[in-house]
Amino acid sequence: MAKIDVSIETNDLPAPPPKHPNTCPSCHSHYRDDELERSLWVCGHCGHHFAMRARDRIACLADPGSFVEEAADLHSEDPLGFFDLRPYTERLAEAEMSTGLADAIVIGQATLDGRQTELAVMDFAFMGGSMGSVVGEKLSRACDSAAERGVPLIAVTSSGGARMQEGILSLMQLPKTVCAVEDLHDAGQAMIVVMTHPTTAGVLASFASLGDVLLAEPGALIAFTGPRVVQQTTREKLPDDFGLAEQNLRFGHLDAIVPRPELRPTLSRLLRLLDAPQ
Amino acid sequence: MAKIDVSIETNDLPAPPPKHPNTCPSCHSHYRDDELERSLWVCGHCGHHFAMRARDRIACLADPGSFVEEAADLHSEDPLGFFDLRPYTERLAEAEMSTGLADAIVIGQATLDGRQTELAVMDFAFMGGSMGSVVGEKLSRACDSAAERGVPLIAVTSSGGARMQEGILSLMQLPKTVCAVEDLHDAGQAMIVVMTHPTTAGVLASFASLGDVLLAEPGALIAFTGPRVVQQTTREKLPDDFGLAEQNLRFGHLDAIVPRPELRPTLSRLLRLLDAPQ
Amino acid sequence: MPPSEHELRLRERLSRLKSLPLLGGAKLSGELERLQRQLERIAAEPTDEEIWRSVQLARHEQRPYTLDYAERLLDDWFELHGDRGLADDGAMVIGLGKLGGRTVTLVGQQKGRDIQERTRRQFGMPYPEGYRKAIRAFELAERLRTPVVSLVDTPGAYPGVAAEQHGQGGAIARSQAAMARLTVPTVACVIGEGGSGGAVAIALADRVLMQENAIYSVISPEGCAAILWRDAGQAQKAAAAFKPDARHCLELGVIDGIVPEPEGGAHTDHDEAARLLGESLREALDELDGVPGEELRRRRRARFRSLGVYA
Amino acid sequence: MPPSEHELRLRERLSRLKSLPLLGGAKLSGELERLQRQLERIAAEPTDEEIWRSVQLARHEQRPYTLDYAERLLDDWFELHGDRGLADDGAMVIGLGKLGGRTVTLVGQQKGRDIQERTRRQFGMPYPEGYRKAIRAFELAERLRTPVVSLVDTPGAYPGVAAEQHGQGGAIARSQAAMARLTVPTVACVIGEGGSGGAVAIALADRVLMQENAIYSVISPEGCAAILWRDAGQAQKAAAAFKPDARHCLELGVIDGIVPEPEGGAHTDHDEAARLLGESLREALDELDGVPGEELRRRRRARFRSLGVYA
Ligand SMILES: [Zn+2]
Ligand SMILES: [Zn+2]
Repeated sequence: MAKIDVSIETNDLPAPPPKHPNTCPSCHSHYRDDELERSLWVCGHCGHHFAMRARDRIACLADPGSFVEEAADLHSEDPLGFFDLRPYTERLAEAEMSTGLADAIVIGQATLDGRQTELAVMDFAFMGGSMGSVVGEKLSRACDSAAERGVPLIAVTSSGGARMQEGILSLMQLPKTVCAVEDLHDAGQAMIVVMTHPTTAGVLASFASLGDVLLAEPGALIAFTGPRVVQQTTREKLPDDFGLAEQNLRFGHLDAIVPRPELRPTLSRLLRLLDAPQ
Repeated sequence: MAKIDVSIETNDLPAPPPKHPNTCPSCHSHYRDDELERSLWVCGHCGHHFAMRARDRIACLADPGSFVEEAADLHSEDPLGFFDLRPYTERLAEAEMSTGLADAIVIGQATLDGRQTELAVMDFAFMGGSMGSVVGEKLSRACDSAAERGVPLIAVTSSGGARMQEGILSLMQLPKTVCAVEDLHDAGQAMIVVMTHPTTAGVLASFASLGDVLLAEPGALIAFTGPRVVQQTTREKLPDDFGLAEQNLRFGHLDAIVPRPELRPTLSRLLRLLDAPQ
Repeated sequence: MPPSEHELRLRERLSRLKSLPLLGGAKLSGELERLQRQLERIAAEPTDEEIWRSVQLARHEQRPYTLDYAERLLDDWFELHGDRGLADDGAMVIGLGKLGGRTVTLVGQQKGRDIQERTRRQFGMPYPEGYRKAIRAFELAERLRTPVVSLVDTPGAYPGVAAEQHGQGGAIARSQAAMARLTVPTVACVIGEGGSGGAVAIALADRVLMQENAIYSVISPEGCAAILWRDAGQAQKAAAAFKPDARHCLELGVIDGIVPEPEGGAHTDHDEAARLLGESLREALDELDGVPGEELRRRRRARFRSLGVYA
Repeated sequence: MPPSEHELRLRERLSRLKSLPLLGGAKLSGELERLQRQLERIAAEPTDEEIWRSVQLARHEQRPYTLDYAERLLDDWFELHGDRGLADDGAMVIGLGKLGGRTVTLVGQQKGRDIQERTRRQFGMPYPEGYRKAIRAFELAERLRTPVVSLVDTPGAYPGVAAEQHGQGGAIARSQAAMARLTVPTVACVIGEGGSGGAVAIALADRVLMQENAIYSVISPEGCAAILWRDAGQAQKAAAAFKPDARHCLELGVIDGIVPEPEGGAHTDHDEAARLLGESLREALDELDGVPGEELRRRRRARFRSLGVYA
């Protein structure tokens, strides 16, 4: 038992893709692209929340035209010359090609219902939202930008954990982002975290858990160790809702579960609360 | 259920007295006074810790001749003109007569193995060690004396809870002593608490739990709500060691259980640790 | 009984207000009226029957609870959940909201209205998890620099096996300690039952208020009677002896002011009860405005450290 | 590979020391010898076999654990217990002791020597309760103004149903945050397995050291192999790829120094291993002496915020 590593869930995630990305894995309803977009990628039949790309998320949250991206050109290096079945550099290039993103997070300034904020939005499509040097650095810069501008940070997480191809440096993104959030807090600014499916391992065990307000989307897996590894390691029988947002709320780890259509008004309300003259 | 008060355990404590105070309630061994004194009031047969009077405790802990009592002449008033089956003033006078103490706590300066410290020792024999205005005030003054002299405070607790004859003012001794301990901490000084049988209700829910190091004597009842009230209120089946020091240690609420003969060397060690140049 | 210090202060303030040209208009004349009302109430020592009526009204099943006030008093009210450790205790409510344009962190005990909700909220008796949830809210308030409004309404902390195992005494102590450390303004109001350690756990505030018919006590009348008279039926006698009513608490310096209720009690008109409570809370916060955090903390501790009567 | 910055710094320091008149006598010449040894070790890039040997030695069943060091290094060692909430996690040890006359707060993971102790200590894998116990120790150290010494030795945080329900991820995050807030000097040393989040939870320190044969990694070699090669048997290959050994961690700037072990590994001579560790810890604490608390914290955060490689 002592020999099984437990902190990385990349292997568990994502669930095997359904036949078609527009088919609901829960009720098997099928949607056209424009239907999904109009419904904020929520299944109209069963309420399943489809994964949402970072740019779509930003478009849904930021006032039109208000988003000013920061640090867009940061790219991962390959500090270890890492090579498993394929070189890390090749995996990076492929992810960039397929997602149009330089790494698994997008940060920038925006307004939401006219209120200034900083956004940091992860994208699971880029190597499972894994946190390497670029994710850590950009999240940290988002903290600094929020602190300097005196506005709250909204972080939307989606991650399978640390990016193991960067070895120990990926682990160091945990304390790095923790320090960045502490600096943000010392500057008197708040962080609101929106955990989406999945938020696990290193991201959960660092900045994501340090939000002043922790929100989650319905059905999101939120776990340090995912169900498969827990099952394999301990042979315990898992509760039905093991690791889901709903269980996390019951056990006191979340402030609220917010269905996607209510997310924007909820964040708007929180920004009003955080904006008030003291 | 909502109507049953749960925070005062005076009624539960002490356990019905044995035939003779020198008879061990656990194994029924009987001792002469001088035997008990030599064994630090610990049953040589079964290890039961008899209740220990405040002055005896101080004599065991302080270097001979080093104890300088403080605030010895503080006496309770009777703010409510409280009268139950008998007037509170009469109960006070009787307690003073039978114990030779002005109230349920003795405080003062002392050295222990040559190291300066402040002692605050409760005495269960004075109205069940209940905390009224005098206990609260003297504990607070002990905090101030320790802070001013730059020495740690050692508090030995033994209490059935708040002194209800002083009404709401007895409850106010909880926040009062909490504030005193916070002032002590802000002055950079530590508090070591030794919980002896019983440490319950208001004392446990205030200064006693705020010690930097929490020690307890074996078998001491340490509970906010004692077993009888829990049983009556919830009809739950109680674990065998419900509320005892041993259960508290297991559940993470104590640093160590220290048998009485080891208490002085343990405190001496802790004073050495707290004394060290930083 | 000679006039209490508080009464003297009130009288002085009243005469000062009366001699002022009424430039402040409505606000000032409202103030006058309020003080006059308060004075009349305090002037008369409550009878044993009045004390017992407070006990009954404080526990009235239709009395407004914390969430009733949150919804009425706070704009953009947003409830937060969980202790970040083990549970989300339904007997303790925390959240953010705007009180007259000022964002505050609310902490309060919560009873249930029907039997299902009562069970879910343990009749307003928090577990240690509830006090840890409160501590989290205090720490959040400190970080966000919002004042804390604390509404006290509990028969006491929950008395159960798990509650003891999870450290009920320590949790109550640490909740008070967390409040003693705050450098943001804090106002507590007992809005129903202020039952013992479980109540004071969230009442170590810069200003402590009580609603007119709330009670604040070291033990319930029934518990006191059972212990001292060996007969829980003597509750009314016990209440008369230990005086848990607002007027006596004010007399003893335990609270700073009494919040008026609608005629007949808060349960008769939730909206009006909320309005009156909101007025008092805002006034208390206004008084604390501009006091530096360290000074707030120093005064808060000094206030509690002064409580007690001895010779 | 060109010499690393650390190597350059070492070389410079070495030549400075060599040119000094040896007034310091034994201490200085010991220093010289130590640096020389360290330099030799760093100069050579470890082979894949050497990396794998570190993995094996880091996990050696006779390797000294936290309590073995506490007993040998700390005068008046006094173990503290409990998280003040729910449990006393045996996989996390905290306590007070004197290291060379200076009281320190020790925090460290603890494996078990025999099967019974291993079970009791969950093979060194803490529950959230263990991390809360560590947080309590950090807060105690801040209050008592003692430095923190943190010894890292865990395969990872415990992966179980209750651990998840009790908030494993949040506990690890908050343990790091607690360290990031400290204004007392902090030194961490990986003394065996530094397994992922469960390890870094207590390693956000001013100085981070590793014993010569310790490993520090984002995932175990077996886990990495299972995920990337789809074959846990490829662990040796995985270790060679992600380089969890001390020399590579030093190279990457993740650690500040390597603590030498006795020839053959720490398990061959616990006393000597403790002596060498104690020397390094004291040296690290000496370096931090006199730095104001706020400055320590600022530098600590800046240090961790600088980690990462990107373009
Ligand atoms: Zn569906
Ligand atoms: Zn015996």
